[in-house]
Amino acid sequence: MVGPIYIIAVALGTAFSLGFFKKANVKFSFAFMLLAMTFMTFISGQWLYAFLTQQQETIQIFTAGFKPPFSISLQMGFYEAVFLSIINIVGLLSAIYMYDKLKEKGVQMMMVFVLLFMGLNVVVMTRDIFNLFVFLEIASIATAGLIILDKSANAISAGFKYIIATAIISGILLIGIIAVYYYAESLYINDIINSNLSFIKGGAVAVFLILIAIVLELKPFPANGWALDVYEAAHPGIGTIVSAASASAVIFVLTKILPIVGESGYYIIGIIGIITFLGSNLLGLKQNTTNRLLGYSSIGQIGLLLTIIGLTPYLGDKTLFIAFGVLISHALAKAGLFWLSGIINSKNIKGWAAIRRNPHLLVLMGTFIFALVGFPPFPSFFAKWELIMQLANNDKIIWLALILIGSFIEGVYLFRWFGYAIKGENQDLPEFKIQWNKIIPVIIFALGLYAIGYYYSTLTGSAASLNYIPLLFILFLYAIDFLPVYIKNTISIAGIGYYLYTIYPGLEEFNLIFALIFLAGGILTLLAGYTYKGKRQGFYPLVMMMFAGLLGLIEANTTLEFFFAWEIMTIGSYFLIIRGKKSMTHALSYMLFSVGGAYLILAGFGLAHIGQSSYSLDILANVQGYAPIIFTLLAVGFMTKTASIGLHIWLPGAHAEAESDVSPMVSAILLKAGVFGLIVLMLRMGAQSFGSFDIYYALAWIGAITAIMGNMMAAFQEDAKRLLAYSSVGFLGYALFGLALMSHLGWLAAVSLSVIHFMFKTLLFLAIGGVVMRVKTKEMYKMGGLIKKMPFTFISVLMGIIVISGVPPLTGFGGKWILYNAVLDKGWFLPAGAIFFAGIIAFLYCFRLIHTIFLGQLKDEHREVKEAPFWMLLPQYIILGVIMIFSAFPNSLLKPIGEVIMPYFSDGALEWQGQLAVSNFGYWNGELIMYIVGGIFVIVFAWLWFMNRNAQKVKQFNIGYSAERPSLPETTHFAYNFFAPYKKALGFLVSPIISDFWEAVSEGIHAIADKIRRIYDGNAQTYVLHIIAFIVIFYLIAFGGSYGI
Amino acid sequence: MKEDFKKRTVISPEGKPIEIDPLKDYFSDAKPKVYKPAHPIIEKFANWARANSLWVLGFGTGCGAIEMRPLMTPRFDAYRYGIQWRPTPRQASVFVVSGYLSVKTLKRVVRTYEQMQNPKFVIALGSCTINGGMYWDSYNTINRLDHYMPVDVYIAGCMPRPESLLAGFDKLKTIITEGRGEGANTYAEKFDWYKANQKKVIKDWDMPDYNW
Amino acid sequence: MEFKNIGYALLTIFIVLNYGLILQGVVRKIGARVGRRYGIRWYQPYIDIIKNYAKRSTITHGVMFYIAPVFRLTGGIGLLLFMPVIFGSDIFGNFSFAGDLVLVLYFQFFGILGMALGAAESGHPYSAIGVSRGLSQVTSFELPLTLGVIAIAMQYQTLNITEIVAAQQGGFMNWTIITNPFAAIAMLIAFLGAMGRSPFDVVLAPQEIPIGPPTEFQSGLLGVLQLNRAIFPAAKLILFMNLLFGGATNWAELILKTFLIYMWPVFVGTVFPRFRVDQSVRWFLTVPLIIGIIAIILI
Amino acid sequence: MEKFNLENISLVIGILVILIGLWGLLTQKNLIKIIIGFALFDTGIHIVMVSIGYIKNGTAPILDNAVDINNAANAVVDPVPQALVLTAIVIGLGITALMLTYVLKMYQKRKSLEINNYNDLKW
Repeated sequence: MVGPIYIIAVALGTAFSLGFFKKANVKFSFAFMLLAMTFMTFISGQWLYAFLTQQQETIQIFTAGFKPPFSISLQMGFYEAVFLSIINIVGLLSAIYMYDKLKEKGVQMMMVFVLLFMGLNVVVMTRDIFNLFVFLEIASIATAGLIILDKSANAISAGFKYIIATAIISGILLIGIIAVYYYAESLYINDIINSNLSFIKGGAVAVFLILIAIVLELKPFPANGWALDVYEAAHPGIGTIVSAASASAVIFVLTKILPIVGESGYYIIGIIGIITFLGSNLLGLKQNTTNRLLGYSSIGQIGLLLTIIGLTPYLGDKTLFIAFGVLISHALAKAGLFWLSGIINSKNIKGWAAIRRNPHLLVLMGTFIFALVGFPPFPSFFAKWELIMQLANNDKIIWLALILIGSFIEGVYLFRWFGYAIKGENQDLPEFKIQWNKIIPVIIFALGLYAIGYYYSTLTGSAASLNYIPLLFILFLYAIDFLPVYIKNTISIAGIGYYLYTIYPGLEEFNLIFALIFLAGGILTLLAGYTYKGKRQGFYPLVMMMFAGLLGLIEANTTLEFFFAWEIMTIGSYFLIIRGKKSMTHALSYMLFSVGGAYLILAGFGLAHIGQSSYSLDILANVQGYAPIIFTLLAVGFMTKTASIGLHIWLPGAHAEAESDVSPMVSAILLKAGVFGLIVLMLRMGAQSFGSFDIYYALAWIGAITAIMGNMMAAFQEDAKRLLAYSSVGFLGYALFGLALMSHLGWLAAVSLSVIHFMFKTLLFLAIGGVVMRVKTKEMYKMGGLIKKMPFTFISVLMGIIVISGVPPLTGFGGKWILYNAVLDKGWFLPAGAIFFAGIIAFLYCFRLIHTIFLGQLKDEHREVKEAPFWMLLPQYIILGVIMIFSAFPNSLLKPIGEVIMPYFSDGALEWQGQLAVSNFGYWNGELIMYIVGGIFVIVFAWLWFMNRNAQKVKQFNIGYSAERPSLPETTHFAYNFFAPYKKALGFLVSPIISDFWEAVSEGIHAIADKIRRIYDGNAQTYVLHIIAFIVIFYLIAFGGSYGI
Repeated sequence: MKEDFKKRTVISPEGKPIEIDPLKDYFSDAKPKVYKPAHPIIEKFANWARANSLWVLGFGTGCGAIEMRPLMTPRFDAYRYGIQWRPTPRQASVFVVSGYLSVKTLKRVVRTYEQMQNPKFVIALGSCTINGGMYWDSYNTINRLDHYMPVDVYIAGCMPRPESLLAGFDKLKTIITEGRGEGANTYAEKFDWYKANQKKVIKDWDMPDYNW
Repeated sequence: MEFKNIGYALLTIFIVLNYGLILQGVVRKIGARVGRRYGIRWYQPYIDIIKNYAKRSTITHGVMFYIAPVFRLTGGIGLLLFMPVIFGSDIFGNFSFAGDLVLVLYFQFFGILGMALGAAESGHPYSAIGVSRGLSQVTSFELPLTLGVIAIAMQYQTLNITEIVAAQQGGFMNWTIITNPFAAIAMLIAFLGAMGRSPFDVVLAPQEIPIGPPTEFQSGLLGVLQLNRAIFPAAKLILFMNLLFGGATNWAELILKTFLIYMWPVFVGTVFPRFRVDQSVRWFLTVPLIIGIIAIILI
Repeated sequence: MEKFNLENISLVIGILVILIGLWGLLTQKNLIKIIIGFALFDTGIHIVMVSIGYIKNGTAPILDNAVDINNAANAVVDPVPQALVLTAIVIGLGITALMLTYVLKMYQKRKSLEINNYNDLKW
């Protein structure tokens, strides 16, 4: 095996010999340098491999043949190997990436480049504290040397700030080192550790100085303006090195130093870390400059790492797992993003819209962004999961909360940026071309993230059972993305169908019901996909990702599986939503609510895990304290998906702007995930209250208010799909209310309403989607009279709205009837009154929907509109058939659901006598009602037909119009602001208080961020002042009350 | 012709231009039909009902309109004779044209008359509808209403008092019960003649021949 | 269910239809008398219906337009038949075994929605405006009504109308209006809205939007609607009689009680002019709602 | 007068030089003066280092006749800080040189030595 010392030898040798090459021979020099970098990578990789596969012992290398402290010693252990591998791979790929720049600047730059990595390598390996200083300085100087080679004035002034700041920091470090030497009389780290300096009066200060200097090298908030400027101005390749390689090295140094400080150092590191994490991410909110934003994010991630290191005493042996997961995700993702930024060449994040010219680049960018925020299947996901679990287990609730808040804020700006990339405006976009040397490193890192993510999941004990088969299927679909739609559609349907077939025997109870909703619904909505022509790039992997997530929820047995599936589903649905038109802001708010909700769920699972050894979902059934809080956290988390009032503002836009066949997926199917979550939660946790305050009663009210507000807002929409979206909000309010009743009938109502909602909302969204496809507008008042052009669609919508409104004889009434009985059983009358009020308000939007689109006056432009495509109609009519069966034979739907609920709630179950349902209060015979109503209808119709069989058909303007006649369909169609008087009377109820509230929160935070970031005034002296102030403040914190850190 | 009724080209959502001819596309151009009376026994019963359920559409063209209102008041109370007011031509069976008709108004009157359902009856109120009355030589009013639509009952006077109106309604009832109230069929039978008359005075004819 | 039920049902429909028509005539007569007129003949509604059926021509705007009256009448007849009309009578219990109070409450909307759809197909803006107003008003008076119904259902621990009536037997002191006055008042105020008479006649509003939704209906189509205008209010009266006033054990009692109940909206309607739509909507959500909430709290 | 011995005096002077350097670094607006401030700061550190390694009455850490080999550890000043100082001086030199290069480049770009002219990047 090649000794690690050769890394230094090779690097130095290369750097010197490069000087002999002539400038003309730049290509050769580059190859030479690359060879050296490869060799360095090879050495570190070789050691890593040895540590991983063989029982390799940690080795010490003594220079000059003496043992320390009389010589400088290097150490090569497992961790060193890991860090060196990361650093050297980053270095190698950076070199490839920066080929143009290196070639342009010639051998000088190559020399500096190699020296920089030599410095970082030694920094990792050395066990001598002064040697550490020297090589840190070499690295700093080399970095500054790289920056100065840039032409732009900004880069140079940033470099100047950088070198001033690092010089001051190294001065502090030097003082610290000499002081430590004074007390410990050794520069060998192991000796210093043994001398327990923290307990000596001056020694503590000495150690503090070293510690703070190393921390300052990590650019803690707010003493980091100098680094931000470098990130912003320097070549992205340099940004990568500073962010990924240098930071990794210094983090490693910190872990080396910490034993010197002793236990008490962790505390201060933790505080610095969390402040950095929160502060840096907060300020990131206001950034529009790509590289500066990445800088803030980098610093934030390092802050998180510091926090994790600071929390070591609580995380125990998981620390390494967590820290490394965060670090590797950060290093790879940040490097990837910096490199991408070099390809796209857009200073402003809005310019990133250019990236979508190449969808594969978009996939890469997405990979990095999701890895940074901590989505599965990336290592950061598992790390974050472990972190939260451990923190909860140790009762570190505040830390847990702060970390989640910080992560959330990071998600905000990262996803905003990503949103611009996918959906930003298409104007004045920078041109870019992709060079192979630039793209290959990016691809390698993206693949690396997946690979390490997979590897990580095998390390997480409880993640071993994660089901990767659906994800492989997604990968397969991505691979065949070049095929036409109908092939991919067929494959997708077959895939879902086959999967359903395989898992069907194992399903029972609620899992079965929801599996059918998710998967059968998936098949139905996918049928509509045959309508589309061409390739529909990227659609199918995303759809499958959402369904894979939904499936995962069904199959989940552990909290980790559940959360994993939840996040996968979120990713899939996010992309589906953002595919729609004008969907940027909606997708962002969807994502933010989802991420926020997911963090609440994570926190809930974490708290539930306290004192438990298993991760089974059943731990929710016997949580050890915090029960109401856990319940609330999880319930609110799930309610972000069911879009309960207050958390609903993402929904209307997201659903309305989605494509025709995506809307039913996200509205009819996806929302049920929240319901499923609530069911899982409530079944296990049972009744919960804060003292005497019953949480379920609050949920019932939330459900009721959601229903009223959702329905009322639906009534005031002009946009058909928005109307349907709000209708979903309202309907899930009923479901929530039903669940909150916690009785047999309540659950029967909730579950059957969920099933019914799935059916009619799919029906309606497909029908309206078909209309929108034909008339190319969603504004209802621009349509009208389409019944004559699209009669089949009309029938769908007609049946759909009859079901929504709950009018007998169709199946919607069943839900209403059960709900009535449930309420009487339970005794919550006031929220019940509100629920039924909401039910009546549903009439408003139902009528509006069908009237303004299908009835009234046909418009000029639509005189030649055709019926919706066959493949849109087919699923609708399948659903219609099922609805009719359920309507005539309600027990075919309700009885099985009732049996599922029976084991949990047996009181007050319905008694079935054929199709006659009997409750404690009343009875209902759906079949008979169908016959009676049908019979009367037929008789009356026959009578009318007999009387008026030869009625004269007239056209749309043949109306009694006060002796005048209409002149334009537009002015005759009463549609715009249809419920104007109602709005006048009750419109104040739907004034956008909630969106105003969220907007105010968002604006407030942004304003604060904007104020705070003014401390970075761009002056090197200010930055130095920050550094000094930082030292002083943390000195006071460390030595404030007591003596010693 | 009004701008809105001229032919126009619009662009369909698919981007195809569509030719719109409002008069053809938005109005039914079917001709009125003659409806044969049913079997005499049924017809007699029906006529009794028609006579006793006179749903009035008042067309207040001139000063005569003011004389109709008192019929609803306690003093005259036409309701007791089965006379009721109806706000829409679709449901009314008696069309009361009250007073002089300018050419412009005639157009509206014709349209309204045609929108009523067979059988329908017309009461012309005041001298102006008989011979033009004090407007007999006006350049802009028509003189005889029954050149333009079949009139069942004329009520003379300038203006006729409500009592005369009641008498007129009474007369109409008699006509209907006797089965002579076939104005609608007459109109359909002599449709061409009526149209010719109407078009003679209405120069800017911009509607289909029959307004359903 | 046997075939004789159908015969009984037809008998009920026949009786109620006639009763409804006469009631209509009589009520208008009363209205006229209040205005010091003679008013129409009491049998005028019959003549009007015959007249409309005797119209020879009909126009139609489309399928929905054509079958809207069918929906409407089906709604009316269904509402009637899903209730026990005469308490304790097998013959006039009709199809009340098919569903309970909830069915009746929701079945009201069957006709309303069907009619709304047909009216809208006529393309007449007044129809759509009328529907918009009607639905707006329905939402607001349903709230006190629902609260009242819940209160009553809790009072009698059942949703079965027959049982509710049975519980009120044995003297007027057992009637809901006495035993549960707040619920009854809330429901009776909601009843004003349900009957659509002044001041809540925002839907038809002849002077503003010439009779609103049915503005395009004529001839036989209008005739079907008129049949419904006879049956539907009668059915609603019977519902409220059953819920609040102890039901009826024979037709005489039914006629007396429903007639007196009908006087309530008639008197109110004679005295008050029409509300604006928004006023009406708001009004139902003030006093009646508060009464309804009191009824709920007092359960 | 124990405190006024050589190493303490040099230590205090060293710290004073550090502070003066910092003061210059923070208050001067001229880039060159800032660099001079840094150089002072650096030099101060070097003085501090040397004074920390000084052993009273010790001689230079060269093993020759002047030092008894057996008692060398007590007789000579600690050699390590001196070695460190040498390295530190070299590094300081490197940094200073680099800073000056930067200033040169900056001056070429903007023709200004005023630090406030280089605040374009901020926030």
